[in-house]
Amino acid sequence: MIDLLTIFVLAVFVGFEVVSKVSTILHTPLMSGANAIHGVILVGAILITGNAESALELVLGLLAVFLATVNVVGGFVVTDRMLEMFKGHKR
Amino acid sequence: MIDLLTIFVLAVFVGFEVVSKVSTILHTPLMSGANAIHGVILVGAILITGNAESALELVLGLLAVFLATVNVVGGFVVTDRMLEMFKGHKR
Amino acid sequence: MTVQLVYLVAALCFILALKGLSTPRYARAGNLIGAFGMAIAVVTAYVHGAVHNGLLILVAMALGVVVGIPAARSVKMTAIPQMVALFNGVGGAAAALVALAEFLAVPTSSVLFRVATVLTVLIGSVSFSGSVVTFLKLQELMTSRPVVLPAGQVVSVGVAVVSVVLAVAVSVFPSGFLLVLLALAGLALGVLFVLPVGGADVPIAISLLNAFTGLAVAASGYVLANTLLIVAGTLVGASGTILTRLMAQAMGRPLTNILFGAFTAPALVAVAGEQRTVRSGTVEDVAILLGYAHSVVVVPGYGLAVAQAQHAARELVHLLETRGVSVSYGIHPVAGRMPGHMNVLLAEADVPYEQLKELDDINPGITSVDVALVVGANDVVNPGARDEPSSPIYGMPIFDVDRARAVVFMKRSMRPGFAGVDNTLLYNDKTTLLFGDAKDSLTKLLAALKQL
Amino acid sequence: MTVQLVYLVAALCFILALKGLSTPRYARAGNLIGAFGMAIAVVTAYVHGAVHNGLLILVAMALGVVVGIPAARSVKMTAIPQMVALFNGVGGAAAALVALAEFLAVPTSSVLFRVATVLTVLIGSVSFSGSVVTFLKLQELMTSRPVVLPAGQVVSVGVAVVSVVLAVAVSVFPSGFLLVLLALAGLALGVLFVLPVGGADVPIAISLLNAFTGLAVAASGYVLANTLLIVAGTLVGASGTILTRLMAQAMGRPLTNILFGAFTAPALVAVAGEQRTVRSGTVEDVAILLGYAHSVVVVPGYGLAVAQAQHAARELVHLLETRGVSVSYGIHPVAGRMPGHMNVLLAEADVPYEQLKELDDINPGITSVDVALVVGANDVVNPGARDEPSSPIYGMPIFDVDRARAVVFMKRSMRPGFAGVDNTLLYNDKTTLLFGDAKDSLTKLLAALKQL
Ligand SMILES: NC(=O)c1ccc[n+]([C@@H]2O[C@H](COP(=O)([O-])OP(=O)(O)OC[C@H]3O[C@@H](n4cnc5c(N)ncnc54)[C@H](OP(=O)(O)O)[C@@H]3O)[C@@H](O)[C@H]2O)c1
Ligand SMILES: NC(=O)c1ccc[n+]([C@@H]2O[C@H](COP(=O)([O-])OP(=O)(O)OC[C@H]3O[C@@H](n4cnc5c(N)ncnc54)[C@H](OP(=O)(O)O)[C@@H]3O)[C@@H](O)[C@H]2O)c1
Repeated sequence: MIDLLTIFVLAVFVGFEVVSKVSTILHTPLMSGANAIHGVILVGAILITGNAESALELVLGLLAVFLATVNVVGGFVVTDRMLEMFKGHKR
Repeated sequence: MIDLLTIFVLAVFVGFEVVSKVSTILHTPLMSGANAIHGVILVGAILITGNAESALELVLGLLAVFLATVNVVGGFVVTDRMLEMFKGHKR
Repeated sequence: MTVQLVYLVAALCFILALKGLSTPRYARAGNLIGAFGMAIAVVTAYVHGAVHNGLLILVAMALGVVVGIPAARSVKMTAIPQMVALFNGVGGAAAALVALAEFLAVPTSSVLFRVATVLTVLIGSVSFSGSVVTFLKLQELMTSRPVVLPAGQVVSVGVAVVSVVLAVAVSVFPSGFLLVLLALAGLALGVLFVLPVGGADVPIAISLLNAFTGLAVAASGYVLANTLLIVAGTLVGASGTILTRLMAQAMGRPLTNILFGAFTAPALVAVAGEQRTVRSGTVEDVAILLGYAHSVVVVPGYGLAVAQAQHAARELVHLLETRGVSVSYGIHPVAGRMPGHMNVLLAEADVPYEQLKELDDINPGITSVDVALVVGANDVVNPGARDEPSSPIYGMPIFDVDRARAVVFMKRSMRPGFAGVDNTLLYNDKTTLLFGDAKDSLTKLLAALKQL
Repeated sequence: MTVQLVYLVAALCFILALKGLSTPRYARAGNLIGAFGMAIAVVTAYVHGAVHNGLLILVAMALGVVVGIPAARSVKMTAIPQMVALFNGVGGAAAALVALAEFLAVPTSSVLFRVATVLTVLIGSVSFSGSVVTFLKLQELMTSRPVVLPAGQVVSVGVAVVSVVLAVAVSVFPSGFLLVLLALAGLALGVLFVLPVGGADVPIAISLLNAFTGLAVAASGYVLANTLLIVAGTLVGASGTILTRLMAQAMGRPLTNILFGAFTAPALVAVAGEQRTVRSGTVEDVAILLGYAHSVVVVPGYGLAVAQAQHAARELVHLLETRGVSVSYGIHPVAGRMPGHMNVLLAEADVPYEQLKELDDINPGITSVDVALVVGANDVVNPGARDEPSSPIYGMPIFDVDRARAVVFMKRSMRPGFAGVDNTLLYNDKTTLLFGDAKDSLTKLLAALKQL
């Protein structure tokens, strides 16, 4: 439990530090990239659904899997599309 | 176990990120400040000695307590002395 | 053990992804590393955790792919904000559903577990409904002006109190029914939170909701005792919070004012400007002005995005360059619908990255610029932000185009910009107004220039 | 649980301490926060963990305080590097002892545990003996030149191999005897590692050993399953690594060259310069030169630190200023015995922070400087580093004092600086040499100036 809390605190610092010096140019792709990352809830959704015992759980779980997949796939693809455009123009 | 590894990895990132942009002016105090922090081994030394069961353990533990205390106390005091001098001169 | 190791590697990938995304050079690689981490985590979860219902899960994922990829592929670059909002919303909903399902499966665990469940459900539903409302606003399926309900503040506070009470209740007596009520309260709260946020501030709300979803995912990580969810969710939560603050700073306004401004701000009425004279020019006038200039700065704004005039602008600039005019774009950090949005739009229109200049590149040399061409921008060139302490946007850095030799405004009317503040520059002697939709005007201008 | 919470808070304090120490503004507060975190962690460990031997522990701590505080209080600012080295060494030793004691108590635990033990003991002893040697070098209890033993490289590699074999052996068969052997091998390794490192490079070695101690502490955290030790040790390990790299960068040399340079570099022989003429001046000449200048830049170096001439330099500058000369100090990042060391020394002599200028502040305006007064510095003003790609220090940024109107060097002889590279600037027509100990020369100069 306390280990998880430690992990949480450290992750907060990593998140703060990593993002705190980014230039405004990249705000939009960074937002959408971070957006894709929280789609990792898909892992949780799969684990829940894979162990679902009632029909209700199963339905909720499958819905979560579907939604999380949209988040993950859409997030990474849209970010990549944006960044691809940026890339062509740099030295 | 894996939690401890996760903590390790995150702490590596925090350490890297926090220090990576420091100006050369502060290298010396930063080095000595970090030096003081690893004196936290004092906590380990106290725990070991407090549970020592053989005389050998006790001697090793007490030696560790003594050395670690020197590290902690000396480290923080010397860093503070340095920084105090800096401080007087800034707006 | 190996499963946990894979999750650790995935977490590492996510950190590297965020690091990469903060430097232009490695941004794309960073995103790919993130996608890689996600892929290994999902495959591992499936192989190891999908004890039952394996096929159904695959089907649900396939459906998600079928919906997500085409949406992400086909979305116009001007519509990125609403797309991000939607993806964010579904993520929040997924987190809430996961916590709900887990609670139904094992309702009788420890208090800490229930607290984490309650947080996930509450934050996840706020994030979901809030994101849906931002989507509706940006997609113009509803008004993008701030909506202040009658007694809005009272209602919001009321719903918030109810949520807190329900949250405490569920933490103490595990009850599925109360948890569902809490989810409903969260949905209401999300709507109430976003309604009063006005059009151009919506991106900030999205960014904040993004951070919320991250926190919901982190909390669900406690529920499932899954370190990967904790690390990834927290990363997104923390970076989203910082990003939100950076955006607010780029707009020169405190965050509270952006989110709750509509409740407290005196309704801004644009000072009627009709008494004062403005000079409106013809397309030909402007063509001559531009065609014989030495140096031109183009300042695009929200209106350019709305009119989707980025390609027309690129062509105009190109034509001017072939005539020997030196042209650069002045990109304001908050021009457009989202911070950094103009960069994306112009990059899409194949404008070379090097032509995009920031405030500090343009302003020092502005006095030697012959023409500043303001396309669908307004607030970001309003001298009031610099000179009038009483102005609501005072303090926001602007392009000092009023110090250029001449200014051309392309807009449709005399209406003020997003901030609702009148722009004295419109009445300046230096200024020529070219009324009309930005794309139309640019196209006509192109034609006229070719005649020169 | 509460104990763990205190440890978590302490870990947080350490992170904040490092963050603070990286910004001049919050450095002192940061250090105090770190000390606070340490205090609560130690008190908690004592209250909760000192089941037996409580009194003995207190006595040992009291002894540590009695030794540590006076040492830290009385050390001269020029001797900071060796003090840091000593504190670092005792920390490493403590870590090794803790792991040793724990191993004696519970030798039969898992392999992972033994690996962590082995790492702690090995790294801790390397750090201890290495630090002791750096101390001896810096305190000039032994030569500060690189010491290359006969067949030194072979011996080092041999000891390293033995250490690895012992480490693997202990990880497989738990044996206290082998572990003690490993500790001895580590001690030898530390000595062999630092011996070939030359005088001014020693700070880099200290910084690296600092990172090592951090890692040893982190490994001991695994041994004791204590998260605080893991977090704090890793933080120090990571930040120490980065700091070491930053220092090497500031010197413009790769780290491997600094640490192992003595083995591989062709022994540098300073080109005998006697054929070429130098102009050596009297104190009075230099006093006139300085007294009637408009602007002067003082570039202090290693020699100023050795001569402890910082107070004399401050007085000289003060006198010049009362005469209306505008004076600033040019502080090179690696001037002195330690990166940033000159700043500390001059701050100690009450030189206002604002007068300390970096490379980028001085170089652009250097051509309008009347006199550059180089006090015990050499390499950091050697034009060869800028102009001669064949020079061993090529690439290190320097103060371009050769572009000032006149240069005065204060040094004791024609010997080259630390890098052993001849400095053509000494033979330049612009240059006046004032031979002698820096403190003596400055004091005489002061007297002469007062006569003007
Ligand atoms: N980018 C962000 O992230 C962000 C986030 C939150 C808030 N904001 C705020 O949004 C504002 C952005 O400033 P801005 O200068 O880009 O925009 P603005 O001040 O809102 O002005 C946009 C101008 O474009 C004109 N326009 C709209 N549609 C048009 C069309 N189809 N063709 C031609 N003109 C059109 C409008 O005038 P007409 O109606 O007369 O045509 C309006 O004056 C700032 O106040 C900023 O603080 C930005
Ligand atoms: N600061 C760091 O962290 C660090 C770390 C590693 C390496 N280094 C290296 O150390 C060097 C530092 O450059 P630097 O210009 O400061 O020093 P330097 O190049 O080593 O020159 C110091 C000069 O001071 C003179 N000197 C010594 N004792 C003196 C005394 N008592 N009175 C007057 N003069 C005295 C010496 O000449 P005489 O013998 O003729 O008097 C010598 O030429 C660079 O090569 C740098 O790369 C620095």
